Amino acid sequence: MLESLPQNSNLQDPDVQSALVQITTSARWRKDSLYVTLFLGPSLLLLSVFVFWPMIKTLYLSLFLTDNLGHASVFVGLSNYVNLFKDPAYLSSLGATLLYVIAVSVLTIVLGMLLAVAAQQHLQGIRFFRTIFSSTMGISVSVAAIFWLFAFNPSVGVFAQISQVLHLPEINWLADPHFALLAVIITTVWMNLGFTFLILFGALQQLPSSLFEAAKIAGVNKTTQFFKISLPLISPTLFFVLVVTLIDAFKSFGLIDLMTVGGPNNATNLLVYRVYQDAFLNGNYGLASTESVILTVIIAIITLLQFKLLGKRVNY
Amino acid sequence: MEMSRPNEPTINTTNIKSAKQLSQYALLLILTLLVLGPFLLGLWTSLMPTADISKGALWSKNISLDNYVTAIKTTPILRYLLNSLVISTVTMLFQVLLCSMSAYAFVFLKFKYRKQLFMLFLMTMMLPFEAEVIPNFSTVRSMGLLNHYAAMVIPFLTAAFGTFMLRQAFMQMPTELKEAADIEGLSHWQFYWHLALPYTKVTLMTLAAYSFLSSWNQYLWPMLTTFSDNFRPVQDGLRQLQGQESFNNWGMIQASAAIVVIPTLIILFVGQHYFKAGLNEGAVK
Amino acid sequence: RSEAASRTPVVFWHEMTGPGQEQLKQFAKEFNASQTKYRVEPQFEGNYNEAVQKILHTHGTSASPAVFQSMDVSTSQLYHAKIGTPMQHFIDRDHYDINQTSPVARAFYSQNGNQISMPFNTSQPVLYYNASLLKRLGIKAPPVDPSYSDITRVAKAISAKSHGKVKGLTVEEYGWLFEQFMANGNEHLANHEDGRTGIPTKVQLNTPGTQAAMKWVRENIQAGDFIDYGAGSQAESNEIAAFLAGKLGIFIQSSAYISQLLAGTKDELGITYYPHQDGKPRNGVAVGGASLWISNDKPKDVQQGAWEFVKYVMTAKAQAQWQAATGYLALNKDSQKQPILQKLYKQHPSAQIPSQQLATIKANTANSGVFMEGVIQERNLAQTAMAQIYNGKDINKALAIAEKGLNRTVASTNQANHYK
Amino acid sequence: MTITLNQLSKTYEESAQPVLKEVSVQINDGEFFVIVGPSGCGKSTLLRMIAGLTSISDGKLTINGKLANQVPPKDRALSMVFQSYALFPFMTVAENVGFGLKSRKLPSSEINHRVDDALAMVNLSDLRDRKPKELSGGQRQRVALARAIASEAKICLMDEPLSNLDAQLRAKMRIELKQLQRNLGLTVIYVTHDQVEAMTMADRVMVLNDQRVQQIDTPINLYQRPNNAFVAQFFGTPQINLLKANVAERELVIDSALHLPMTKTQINNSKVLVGIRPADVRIQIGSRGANARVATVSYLGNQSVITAVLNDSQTIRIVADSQLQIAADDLIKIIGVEDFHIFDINSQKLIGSQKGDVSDARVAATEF
Amino acid sequence: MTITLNQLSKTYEESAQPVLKEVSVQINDGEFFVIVGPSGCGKSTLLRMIAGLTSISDGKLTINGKLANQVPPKDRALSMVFQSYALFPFMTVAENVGFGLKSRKLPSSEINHRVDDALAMVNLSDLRDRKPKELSGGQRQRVALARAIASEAKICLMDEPLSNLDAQLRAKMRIELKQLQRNLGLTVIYVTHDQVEAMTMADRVMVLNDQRVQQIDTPINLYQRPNNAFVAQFFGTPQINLLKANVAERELVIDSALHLPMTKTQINNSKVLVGIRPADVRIQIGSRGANARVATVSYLGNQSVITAVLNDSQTIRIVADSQLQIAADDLIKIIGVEDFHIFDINSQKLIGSQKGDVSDARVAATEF
Ligand SMILES: Nc1ncnc2c1ncn2[C@@H]1O[C@H](COP(=O)(O)OP(=O)(O)OP(=O)(O)O)[C@@H](O)[C@H]1O
Ligand SMILES: Nc1ncnc2c1ncn2[C@@H]1O[C@H](COP(=O)(O)OP(=O)(O)OP(=O)(O)O)[C@@H](O)[C@H]1O
Ligand SMILES: O=P(O)(O)OC[C@H](O)CO
Ligand SMILES: [Mg+2]
Ligand SMILES: [Mg+2]
Repeated sequence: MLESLPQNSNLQDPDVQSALVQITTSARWRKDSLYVTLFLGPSLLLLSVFVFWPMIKTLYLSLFLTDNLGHASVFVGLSNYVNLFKDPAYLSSLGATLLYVIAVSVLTIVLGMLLAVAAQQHLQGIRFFRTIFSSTMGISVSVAAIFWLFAFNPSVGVFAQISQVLHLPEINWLADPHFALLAVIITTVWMNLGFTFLILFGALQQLPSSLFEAAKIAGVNKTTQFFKISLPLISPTLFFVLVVTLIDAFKSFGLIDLMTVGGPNNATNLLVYRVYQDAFLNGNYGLASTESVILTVIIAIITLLQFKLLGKRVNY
Repeated sequence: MEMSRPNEPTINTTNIKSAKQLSQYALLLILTLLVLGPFLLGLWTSLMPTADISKGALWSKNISLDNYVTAIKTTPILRYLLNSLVISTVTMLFQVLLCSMSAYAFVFLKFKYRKQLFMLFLMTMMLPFEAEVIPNFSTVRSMGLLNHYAAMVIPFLTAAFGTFMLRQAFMQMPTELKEAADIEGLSHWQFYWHLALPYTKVTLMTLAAYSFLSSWNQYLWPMLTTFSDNFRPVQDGLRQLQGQESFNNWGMIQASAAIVVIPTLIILFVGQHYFKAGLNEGAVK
Repeated sequence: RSEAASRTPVVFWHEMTGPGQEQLKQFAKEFNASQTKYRVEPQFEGNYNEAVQKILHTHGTSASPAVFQSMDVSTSQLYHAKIGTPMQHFIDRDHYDINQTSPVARAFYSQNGNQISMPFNTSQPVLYYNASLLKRLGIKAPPVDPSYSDITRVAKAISAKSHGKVKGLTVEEYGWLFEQFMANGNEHLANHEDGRTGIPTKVQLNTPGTQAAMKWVRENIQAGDFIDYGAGSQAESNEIAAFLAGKLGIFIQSSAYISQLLAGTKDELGITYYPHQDGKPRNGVAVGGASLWISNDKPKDVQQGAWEFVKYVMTAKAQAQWQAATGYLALNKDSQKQPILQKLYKQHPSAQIPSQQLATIKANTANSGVFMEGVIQERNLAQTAMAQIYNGKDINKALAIAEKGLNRTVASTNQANHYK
Repeated sequence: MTITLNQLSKTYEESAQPVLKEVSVQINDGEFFVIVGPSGCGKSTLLRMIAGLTSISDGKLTINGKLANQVPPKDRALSMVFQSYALFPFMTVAENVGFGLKSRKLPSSEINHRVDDALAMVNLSDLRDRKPKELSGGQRQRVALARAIASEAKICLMDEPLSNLDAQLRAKMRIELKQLQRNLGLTVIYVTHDQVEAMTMADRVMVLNDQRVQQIDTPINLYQRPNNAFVAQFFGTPQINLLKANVAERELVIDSALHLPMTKTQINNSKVLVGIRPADVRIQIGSRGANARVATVSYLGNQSVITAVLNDSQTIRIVADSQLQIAADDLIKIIGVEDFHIFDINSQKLIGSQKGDVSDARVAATEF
Repeated sequence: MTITLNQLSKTYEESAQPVLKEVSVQINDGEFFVIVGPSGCGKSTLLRMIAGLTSISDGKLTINGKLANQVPPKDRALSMVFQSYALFPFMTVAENVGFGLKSRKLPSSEINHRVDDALAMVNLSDLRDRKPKELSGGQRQRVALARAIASEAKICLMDEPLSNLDAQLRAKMRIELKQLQRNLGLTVIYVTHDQVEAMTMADRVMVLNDQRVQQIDTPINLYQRPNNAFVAQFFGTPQINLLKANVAERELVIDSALHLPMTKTQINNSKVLVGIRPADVRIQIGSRGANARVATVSYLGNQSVITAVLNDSQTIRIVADSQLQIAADDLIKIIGVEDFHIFDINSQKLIGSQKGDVSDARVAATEF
C-alpha cells in the first residue's frame, strides 16, 4: 500500500497526514514494530544470552555428573536432585535460607517503613535525619561485613564488651550455630535499610497531597490515613520492595562469604553459598547446577505466589 | 502522615505541640543511633591503632589518620574504588536506559505477543543470576572477557527487574498525559524521552540507585571473573585486603572500609533532593 | 620505560597473606631487578581453596597465570587436569640440582619419581602457647611433645587462674587439623595408602583417633576453658588476634604464622609438637603448605621466565629469607646456615620446633598427606562435623555423617571422571 | 476537514450497557459544532472517539472522507482540550503550551510567537514560568486551552474548556475563541454544559441524552423547535414548564383555572404535555381572579424567578421583572403565555408549537 | 459556628507577591456565604486557609471565638468539596463517600444510610460501585459533593462544587444544597464563578479581586449598589456598560448624541464612568434620530444581546427582546436607561446611583 504514497511527501504536514489516514494505518504498524525492535531488542538479546540460555544450560548440567574440568560426563537423570533432597545438610540449608529470607524481608520492610514514616514529619532539620536514614544505602556488603564483624567479634566486639560489662552470658555470635544466622540477618537488614527507606520515603512523598487534604478534612486520623490511603497508594512500591528484598535475600552471598563462610555447622550455608561452594570450591558443577535449578524454582514459586496473592490487591 | 508541603513550616505556639515535637525528636534520635551505630563504631575504630583495638579498647591516646595513610599507601584501595566506579556507573546508565526502553515498549507500544514477552521478562526476574554463574562463566570465558571490566558490565546492561519496575511506573502515569501527547502528535521517542522519563523521575532515580548499588555490591561474580587488582572492584578488593591481613589489622581494614563508604555517602547526600514531594502534582483534575 | 615494556610478563598467582605476601612481592622485585628479560607480576588470588578452581577455569585463556602456587592437597586434581608443564621437564633440561631441596617436601609433589611441581612453602602444624602468660599465671609449660591431657591441664589452669579472662584453648574448625589428628594417630583417611598407591575409593573420618581428638576438645569445652572461633580465615584471624592480645592461651595452627606471632607480641612464644592421643605414640604429622606450578598454556619464553623465577625463590638465601619472614620451613639444605636463620634461632629458640618436628618424623603413608581429589569437600565435611561437635552434637554421629558424605562424594567424583 | 460520524456506538469494556448508540452526524469544514447533554451522557466519550483516544465499538468515523476508526490520534492532526486538563506537571506553563510545537520541530521563533499569543489570549502571560501545581484551577484550565490554541490544528476538540472560569473571563474567551475559529477556519467540536456557550458560539448543537442523539440543530431552532420535551427542558433557564393538560376542543385544559386556546386542532391524544418557557408567562398580581399561589421568589439581578403552584398543584416557573413587588404566598393571576409547545405525553415528542398571546389564557378564578 | 477572618493575608513561599491581603469578615452561624472573583484571585486559597490546609501568612482566623490559625484541619470539624475533587482512586464511589464516616467510627447502619442519601441526592446511586476513573467529569464532581454532604459537618466549604454539571442538574443541586443547608443549619462557604449561583444561593457574597475584598454584601445590594466599577462589572450578564462621560450641568455627556439627565448634582469630577446594565437600555429601531449602529447581535433564547457603537466609538451592550427584528449594521436609537451608576474615573469607586427613565435620554441625531 505504501507505493501509492507521493514520493516526497512531507509527513509533518497535517494536511498530507490526514490524506494519509488510511494508508498510514499499516505503515504505523510497521513503524511501531520498528520501535518495538529498538526499544525491546537490546534487552531481549542480553537476557537471552545471560539469562535464558544459562538457565537451559544449568538445567542440562543438573542431569549430569561433571568431571574435573566441569564438563558434563555421566548422565544421571534426576539422581542429583534425589541425592540433594536426601542430604540433611542440604535440607537444613534450605530451612536456613527460608528463615533468613523471611526474617530479612519482614524486618527490612517494617523497619524501613518505620523510618520512612518517621522521616515524613515536618520538623526542623528533618532533612538531616532523612539523610542519616538513607545512609546505609551507601554501605556495601564488604563494608557492612567489616563493621559488623568487628561488632560481633568475640573478644573485642561491642556486643562482647557490653555483655561483659552487664555480666550477660557471652554470645559467640558468629561461631554459635544458634546465633550466626541471626547475626547475618541483622547485618543484612541494616544494610538493606537505607535503600528500602529511600524507596518507601520517595513513594510517600509522591502521593498526591490533595487526597490527604481530603482525608484531613474528613477527620481521618493519621493512623487511618496511613493504612487506608498511604498504604493502598504506595502498594505498588511496597510490592516492588517486597519482591526485591525477597529475591535479593535469596541471592545473599557476600555477607555469608565474609562473615561466616557458611558455618558454623551450615547454619548460615544459604542456598547461593552452597552453589558457590559446590561449583567454585569443590568443582562439582553438576551438583551446583542442580542446586541452582532448585533455587530458581523456589524463587520462581515465591515470586509467582506474590504476584498471585498480592499482585491483584495492589492498587495501580 | 503529615503531607503538608515542607515549604510551609508551622509555627508552634502551644506547649502541647512542643512536647509532641520533643517526643518526635526523641524517636528520630533513637532511630538515628540504631542506623548509625555500627557505622560510627567503624569510623571511630578506623582512627585508632590496631594494637589498642585488639585489646578491646574503645579509647586510645593515639587517635590519628595513620590507618588511612597506610590503607591508601600500601593497598590498591583507590584502584578498587575506581574500578567499581567505572563498572557501576556504566551498568547503571545502561540499565536505566535499556530497562526504561523495554518497559516503555510493554506499556505504550502495541505488538503481538506483548503479554507473553512480558511474562518471559518477569520470568527472568525469578531466575537469579547467582544461580546461573556456571554457564555464564563459560560464556564470558569463551568471549575472552575474563579479568576485564566487560565481564562485570555486559551481563548486567539490562535487568528484567528494572523493566518491571519502570513498567509499573509508566502504568501509573495518568492516561490523559499519553493522550495529550498523542493529540500533540508526539512520536514514541519524543513521548518516551520528554514526558515518560521526566514523569517517572523518582522511579528512575530509584532504579538508578538500585542498579548502581547492585553493581557496586556485586561480589560473587567479580570474585569469579577478576584475577588482578587492575580490574577487581571494591567489594572483592576489600575482601582481599581482609584476607591479606592475615591477623586482623582492624584499624587499617576499618579505614579502608571508611574510604569506600565516604564517596558513596557523598553521592547519596547530593542525590537526596530528587526525592522531593509533589513532583507530579497538578497534571490532572 | 621501554625496557620494562619489552620484558616478557610472567603472571604469578599466589595465596599468601600478610608477611608471606610481602616477601613474595619482595622476591618478585628482586628477581625483576636481577635480570632484564622477564617481569614477574605477583597477584593474590584468595585462599588455597578458592585458587584451585580459578586456576582450572582460566586455563587456556589470557587471564591464566604463567606460574602459580597451589596447595598440597590440590596436587592430585591439578595433575589429573594436565594443566602444568611438569617441573621435571625443566629440571632435566637445565640439569638443575634438585637434591638441594628437601626430599620430604619433594616427595609430596612427585609421582613415580617425576617432579610435578616445586615444593615452595612447606609448613608443619604445631601448638602455640603464650609462654609469658603461663609464667605470669604460674602454670607449668606443656612438654615439647604433649599429649591431649597435657594440654587440657594447661588450658584448664589458664582459664581458672585468669578467672575466665583468658580462654585456655582453641582448635579451629579446620579440616587440615582434622587430617593431622588422623596422621598423628597413624590412621589413613583414604584407602590405597591415602591414595599413594591408587585412586582412593573409600575413605574414613570416624576413627578411634578422630573420636579421641574430638573427645579431647569436648572435654575442654565442658570445662569452660575452650573458645570456638568458627571456621575459615575469619576464625584464624580472630584466634590469632585474641592470642596476641593475651586473651587466648593455646591454639593449634600452621607454622606459617610464627613470624607474625613473634612480631605481634612482646610475650614469649611457646611452641610444641602437634599434640597426640594419650597412651599412643605420635606418628607424626604431614607437611602442609603449597607448591609452585608452571602453566602449560603459555608460550615457551613465558614458561622459561616462570622457571627462572622458581629457581630464584628456591635458592638457599631466598628460602632462608622465606622462613624468617613467615614460618614456612626453608627447603634448601643450605638455608639453615644462612645468618638470618641463625639469628632467628638465637633470638627465638622455639622457632626451631617445626623443623625439629619434621626431622623427627618417620615418614609413612599415614603422615605423608592425602593424594586424593575432593579434599576440599573432605575438609568442609570435617569442619561441619567439628562445628557440630563443638556445639554439642554426639561425636560418633557427627563423624559418621561426615564419613558417609565423603564416601558419596568420592564415589561420584570417581564416576564422573571415569576413574576406576 | 469534514468529520462524519456514521452510527457510532460505544460500550465500555467493563460494563454491559452502551454509553452511546448510533450517533450520526456530519460536521462540516469550519463549523463550530457544540455537543451538550446532561452529566454522564457520553459527551466526553464521543469527543474522545473522534480524537482516537477511545476505541469505537461500532459504526464508522470518517475524517475528510477517509475512514478513520483505526487512525492513531497523532495522525488525525487535531488539538484537544481535556476536561481534566492533562498538563505536564514538570513543565512550566510556557513549556506546556510550546511542547507540542517543539516536538513538531517548528522554528523556535514561530514557537515563541505562538506561545506568547496563546498565553496572552488566556491572560496567562504573567504566569508563564509557573509549574501547574502553583496555579489556581481556572489558570490550569487556561493552560490546557492555550495549548490547544497554540497548536493551530485544523480540527480542535474542546471538552468543557471554560467550566472553571468566571463569567467575565469566560465571556471574553468565548469571543476570542469564536474569532480564532473564524480566522483560522477551524473545525471546532466543543463540549459544554453551559447553554449560553452553546447558544452563542455554536453553528449547530448536538443534544445527547439516554445514549442517543436527541436533536442536531442551530441554537435558535433548538430553542424554538425542540424535537422533544427533553431538548425543550434542556435549554432555557429557568427550565421550561412542562405541564400536563387535557385536550379539549380548541383548548388545552391545564387546570380547572387555566386553559390555553389552541389554533391547531389536529391532536389525537387526549392528554399532552404543554411546554411553556417561564419568560413567556404573563402574570398579574393580586387575588382578584388569581389562579396560582407564589411558592418561592428568587432574585436574579434584573429578573426574578417565581415558582407558583397551580390549582391542581402543578408547579409553574415564571420569570418576572424584578421590579415587581412580590413575595411567597402572594396570589397571582396567569393571564397568558407567549409561546407554547405541545408534546406527546408518552413519547415526549413534539406534536406542535403555537404562538400564544400574552393575555389569551382563559383563567378561572381559583380558591386558594 | 461563626467564623471570623481578621486581616487574613497569604503569600505563597515561592512568590514574593501576596495572593490575599487583609481579608476580614465575620461569617455567621447558618449563613450561606459565597466567595466570588475572577480566576486566580485567591478564592481557593482563602477556603483552604479556613480549612487549615494552607498556612496563614498573617492575620487571625477564629472559629466560634477560638483562635484557629494552628488548629489542624481534622479538629475544625468541617467538610470540603475540593475544586480538583481529590477522590481516592482505589475506592469505589460509595467507599469514597463513606470513608470519612467510617474512620470516625460511625455505626455502619448510619454510614450506609448517609451514603445512600448523599448519592441519591447527587443522582449517583446507580454508580455506587464504580471507581473514579470510570466516571465522567461531572460524575466525579458529584462524588466529591456527596462526600461533603454525607459528612454533615456543621461547616461546609465548597470550591466550585457544581462547575462541571449541566444547567438542569446544577439547578436541581442548588435547590437541594440550599435545602440541606437550611435543614441542618450548616454554615456554608461556597466558592463559585457562576453568578446565578452566587445570586440565588447566597445570604451574603464576598467579592475578591486584586488580592483584596471588594465588597461583602447581599446579592441584591451587590447588583444594585456595587461598591465600585469592578463589582458592577462582575455581576450581570451581559456585563454592565461602563461608559466615559463628561459631567455637565444636570447631565452626563456620554457622547455628543447621548446625554443622561442627572437629578443629583454633587459631583465634583469633570469626567466619570457611567455604569448602565444592558438590560436597562431602551432602544428604538430605525434610522430616525439614531445614535448608535448595531455591531453584533447574539441570540440567547428569548433575549438577544446587541453590541452597538456610539458616535464617539464607545461600545454599548444592550439586551433586547429577541422578538425584535434587528441585524448588524442596523441603526438604532437609545432612548433611555432605567438605572445607572456613576463611578470615579480613577478610583473606580461608586459616586452615586440614579433611577433613570426609559425615555429620558437626550439624544441627538447622529450621522453614521
Ligand atoms: N502553590 C502555589 N504557589 C504559588 N502561587 C500559587 C500557588 N497556588 C496558587 N497560587 C496562585 O495564587 C493565586 C490564587 O490561587 P487560587 O487557587 O486561590 O485562585 P482561585 O481564586 O481559586 O482561582 P480559580 O477560580 O481559577 O480556581 C493564583 O494566582 C495562583 O496562581
Ligand atoms: N472507563 C469507563 N468505564 C466504564 N464506564 C465509563 C468509563 N468512562 C466513562 N464511563 C461512563 O460513560 C458515561 C459517559 O461518560 P462521559 O465521560 O462521556 O460523560 P460526559 O458526557 O462527558 O459527562 P460530564 O459532563 O459529566 O463530563 C458515564 O456514565 C460514565 O460513567
Ligand atoms: O596454611 P599452610 O600454608 O600451612 O597450609 C595448610 C594446609 O596444608 C593447606 O592444605
Ligand atoms: Mg465529560
Ligand atoms: Mg480555585
